[in-house]
Amino acid sequence: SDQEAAFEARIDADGRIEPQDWMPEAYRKTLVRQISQHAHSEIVGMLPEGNWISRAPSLKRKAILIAKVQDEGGHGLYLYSAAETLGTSRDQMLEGLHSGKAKYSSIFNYPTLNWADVGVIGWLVDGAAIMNQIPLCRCSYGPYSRAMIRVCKEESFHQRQGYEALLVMMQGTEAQKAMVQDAVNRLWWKCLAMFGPPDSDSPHSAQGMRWGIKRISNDELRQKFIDATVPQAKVLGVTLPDPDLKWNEERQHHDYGQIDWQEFWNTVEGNGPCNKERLATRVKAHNDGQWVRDAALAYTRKQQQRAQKEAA
Amino acid sequence: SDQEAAFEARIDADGRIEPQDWMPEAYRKTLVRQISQHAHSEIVGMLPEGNWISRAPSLKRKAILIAKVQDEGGHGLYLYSAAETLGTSRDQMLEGLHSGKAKYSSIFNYPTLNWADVGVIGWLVDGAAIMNQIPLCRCSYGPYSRAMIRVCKEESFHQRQGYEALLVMMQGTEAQKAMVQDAVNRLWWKCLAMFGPPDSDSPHSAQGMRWGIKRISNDELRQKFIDATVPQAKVLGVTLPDPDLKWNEERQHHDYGQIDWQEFWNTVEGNGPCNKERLATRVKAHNDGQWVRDAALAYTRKQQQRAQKEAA
Amino acid sequence: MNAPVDYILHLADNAVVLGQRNAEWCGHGPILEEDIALANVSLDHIGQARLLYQLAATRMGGDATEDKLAYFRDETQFRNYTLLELPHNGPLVGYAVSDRDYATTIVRNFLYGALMVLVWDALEKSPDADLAAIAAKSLKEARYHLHHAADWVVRFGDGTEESHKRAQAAVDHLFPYTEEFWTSSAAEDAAVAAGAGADVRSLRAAWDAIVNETLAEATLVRPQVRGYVPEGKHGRHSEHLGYLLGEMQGLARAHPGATW
Amino acid sequence: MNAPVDYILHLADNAVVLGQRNAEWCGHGPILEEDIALANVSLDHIGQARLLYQLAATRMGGDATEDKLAYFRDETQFRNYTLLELPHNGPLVGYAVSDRDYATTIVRNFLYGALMVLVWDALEKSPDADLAAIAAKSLKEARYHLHHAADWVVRFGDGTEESHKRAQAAVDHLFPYTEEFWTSSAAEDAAVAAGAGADVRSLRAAWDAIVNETLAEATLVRPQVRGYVPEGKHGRHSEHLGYLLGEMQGLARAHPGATW
Repeated sequence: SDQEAAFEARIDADGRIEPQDWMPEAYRKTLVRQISQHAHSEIVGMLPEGNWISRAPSLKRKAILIAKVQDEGGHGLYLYSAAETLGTSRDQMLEGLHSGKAKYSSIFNYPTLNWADVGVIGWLVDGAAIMNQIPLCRCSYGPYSRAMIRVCKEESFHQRQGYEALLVMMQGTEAQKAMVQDAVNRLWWKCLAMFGPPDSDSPHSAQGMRWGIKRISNDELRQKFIDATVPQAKVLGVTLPDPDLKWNEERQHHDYGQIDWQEFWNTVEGNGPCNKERLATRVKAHNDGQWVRDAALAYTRKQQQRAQKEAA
Repeated sequence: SDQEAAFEARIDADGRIEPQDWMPEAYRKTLVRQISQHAHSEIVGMLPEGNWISRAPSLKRKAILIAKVQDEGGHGLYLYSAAETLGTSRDQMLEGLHSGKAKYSSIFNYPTLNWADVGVIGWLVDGAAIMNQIPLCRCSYGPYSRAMIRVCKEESFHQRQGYEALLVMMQGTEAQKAMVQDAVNRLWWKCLAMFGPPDSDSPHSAQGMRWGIKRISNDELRQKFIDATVPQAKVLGVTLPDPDLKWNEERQHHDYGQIDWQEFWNTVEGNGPCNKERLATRVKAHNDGQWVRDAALAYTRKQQQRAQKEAA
Repeated sequence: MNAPVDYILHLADNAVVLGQRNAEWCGHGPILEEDIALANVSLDHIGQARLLYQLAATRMGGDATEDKLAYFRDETQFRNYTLLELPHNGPLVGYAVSDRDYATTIVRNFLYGALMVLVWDALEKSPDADLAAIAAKSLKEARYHLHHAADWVVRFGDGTEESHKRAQAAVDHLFPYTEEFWTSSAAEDAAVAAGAGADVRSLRAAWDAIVNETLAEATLVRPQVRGYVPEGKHGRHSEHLGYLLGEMQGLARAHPGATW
Repeated sequence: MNAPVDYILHLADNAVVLGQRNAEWCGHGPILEEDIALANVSLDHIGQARLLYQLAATRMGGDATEDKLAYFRDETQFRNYTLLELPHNGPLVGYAVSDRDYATTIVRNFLYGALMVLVWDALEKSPDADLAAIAAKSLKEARYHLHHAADWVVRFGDGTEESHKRAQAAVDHLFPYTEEFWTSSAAEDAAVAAGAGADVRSLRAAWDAIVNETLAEATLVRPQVRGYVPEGKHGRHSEHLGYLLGEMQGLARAHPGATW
């Protein structure tokens, strides 16, 4: 069709598709799935870090952490808005999350077990997320690409804050250093898995590349992340828990060990250490909040009726 | 009537009235009120001390405290049983507590604010309770008098334990000593009020004396308590927070200052610092436990039906 | 002409304790926008607390710091209103677990916010220039907090039957704790005497007006209050503050020499 | 022939953590008799923990004491099963407040009790005479705990529709955590190698029999379990233990030199 041709031409020219533009159903569906999954990740991602707000060891760190978790809520908000431009309501998306149909980033199904986890999430988890997300700033769908520009900017700020917090801890007591190393040991491999399965096993990538929704392959991004992180770890003074990790002069990249994909899929399928807790917590918050949302709606309706009466 | 004469004769002879014996309605009512009030006090009294179980500073003290709070539950249990012999069910009594109709000892409407409160409750609150209760071991109603013998024995043990815990703290750090003094400061006057209003204002006493339900007046008991406590406080090394407290050679008793009866009545009437919390907590525990009690009942019925079917 | 340190600590403790409480909603709010709003309110309070503790620490000298004051003072040294340390539910003892009730959270923020717009407004004119500067910043925040909370009080009161019931229960539960606002404390008296503090009792009529107007719009009834008056600002708290501080201070205290 | 200290600590940590959890019902039980029963179960566990920590402290020598081991070890040093540190509710993150669910409490006590009657029975015959003596005492207690919990599991499962639903939900929630029982740890392997510990994996069939029989009587379904296996006994816990220990250890740690 003409519409289809126009769409394809726009994509080929690296132009932006906007909400009012015609788009193929598959493109729309893929985007809704990806954007809502991303939004859910922001919302669920508030929980592992939120776990340490009440116990933050200084007021400065407490304020930074609250602000960070708040930013994640904000990201969720504008990602839900971006997805809504594709004709899916926030309620529909939440229903997908709460019923377990929609996914979110598996990294948030691991527990935060010491204060350094907060810093390591900033440094490594947000770092990996940024690697994944920067290409999306050039994504073909306008609202998503604009949302991602804002998200990436704030995430970079969080990453630097996380790294800075770890630097301070690594200059501190033995106990503080041990916390950082413990957190890195637990989270490193999970971060590498965040880039998704190896390119050889990755199902959606080809079409996503074609549509400019995905622009760099999983393995390429993973390699980029590792290469960027190794020198940062050295400066920090932590050991990345991979005996196979070393510079390959020939490839001009770091070699690295085997990721435990079985564990990854276990967690993706809902059987990680915290999947049930994270989801049940979101569902409970939503259900507990029903009366609040009902009240707001009822009040708005009453106000409208009163306004109509006065007008009449 | 003959019954009445027999009852009066038994009372006069300092004999015991038993459940199957005839008794005047007023006697029955007074006893139910007093025994259930006492049972409620045990149950509500579990809360202020229970507040410190999770935070007890040593495993030994934790075990002692759990055992003590458990004993209070036990006292509640046999006091409810004693009251049930008078034809009132535990459910009826709990309904009285939960609706606010029945009272419990006002002392439990004050908060426990540091660990020493646990020791001071043992030493002073249980001490005052024992003073009040020892005469009841000779109460005219058999089941109540027998229950009180058991209660008093265990309370004396608790009192010694509380005092011993304070002795250890008073030989400890400055912070520990300060905790003990702080707890004594907050609780001393409330304990004096536990003996009830001055004899001049005390409404039920005359009839209670006649029936052998009450045997010593409020003021006499209060004086006895003060005289017993002053030397204990000296050994402990704490100051009782009453500048007027001093030995009166002539009376051969200690003089003491004015009790704040307005504050006492405030609390009795439901407006003390913790009345609402204590009561709401009991109501919540009861309501939350409804499904458990329902399940037990349903299971018992099913078992009975099965037994009947097999028999048939 | 400077406000006494104890007075600044009273203001700081109020801010940090309520900041801590409001942050407990983070990730658990009834709607994403409220999750963000509550985090914002919390952040403002933590920010106020930091400035106030810093000011107090500077004036105390020695090795006092913002974090020493927030993390290494015991319960009896905290001078916050009892109202602010209560958990987000109805009247239940500290170790009776219960869900968070958003009505309680909002009504508390409303009752305290109505006070603080007046207190900061008065302190903005304090001759204690440092305190006046903090007040000027905090006043803007308090206005937003009050606005946010009052909006919801009205929605709850004039919303559904259930929201009305919950809001009225929260009002009934929390109102008695506001009596503490109007009692005197040595720190406040000294601040007023120095001409540097706000005389809270002189603000009572204005507070009543704000509160009564919103309650009326919300069709909620202001309860009669009598009996016990809380004494948190004298360091005698409810059973709840111990749990709150235990959680807040635990990690910092486990590493007394550490920098974070 | 003595059991290694790490193994004794694993047993002690199990006991103290579950003792702490069960005591949280004190004053809040569904019926007075259960309040008392749960306190009793808790008391038994605290008693077991004391004996085990005392034994460990004696063998460690130096300044180790029962309370140093219980109060001054950090989360990563605790070697209890993750199952035992979970709060009394369904799957919720640590800072999501929720009410206590008695079904969760009872099902946990049942699953752990079924294990411990077997473990203590094996340890009663240990050549480590001190440990054997503790086991003999603990076995009697564990039998009561199992009996008490199993009775309620049956009542819940075969009681009302609601109690059945709650019991099944608790079983579904908690069962995956029992997988940790059957994994190996250095401390357990060393104890078994020394001939002084119980080889838990050899008890699996017996545990299955106890559990399956009661679940069948209760008309409850044993869920399929796969995926993540908890690692509490390796010192990698859930997000819940930090809160539990923070509350339990806070006061003792605030007064490090004190005697109580």
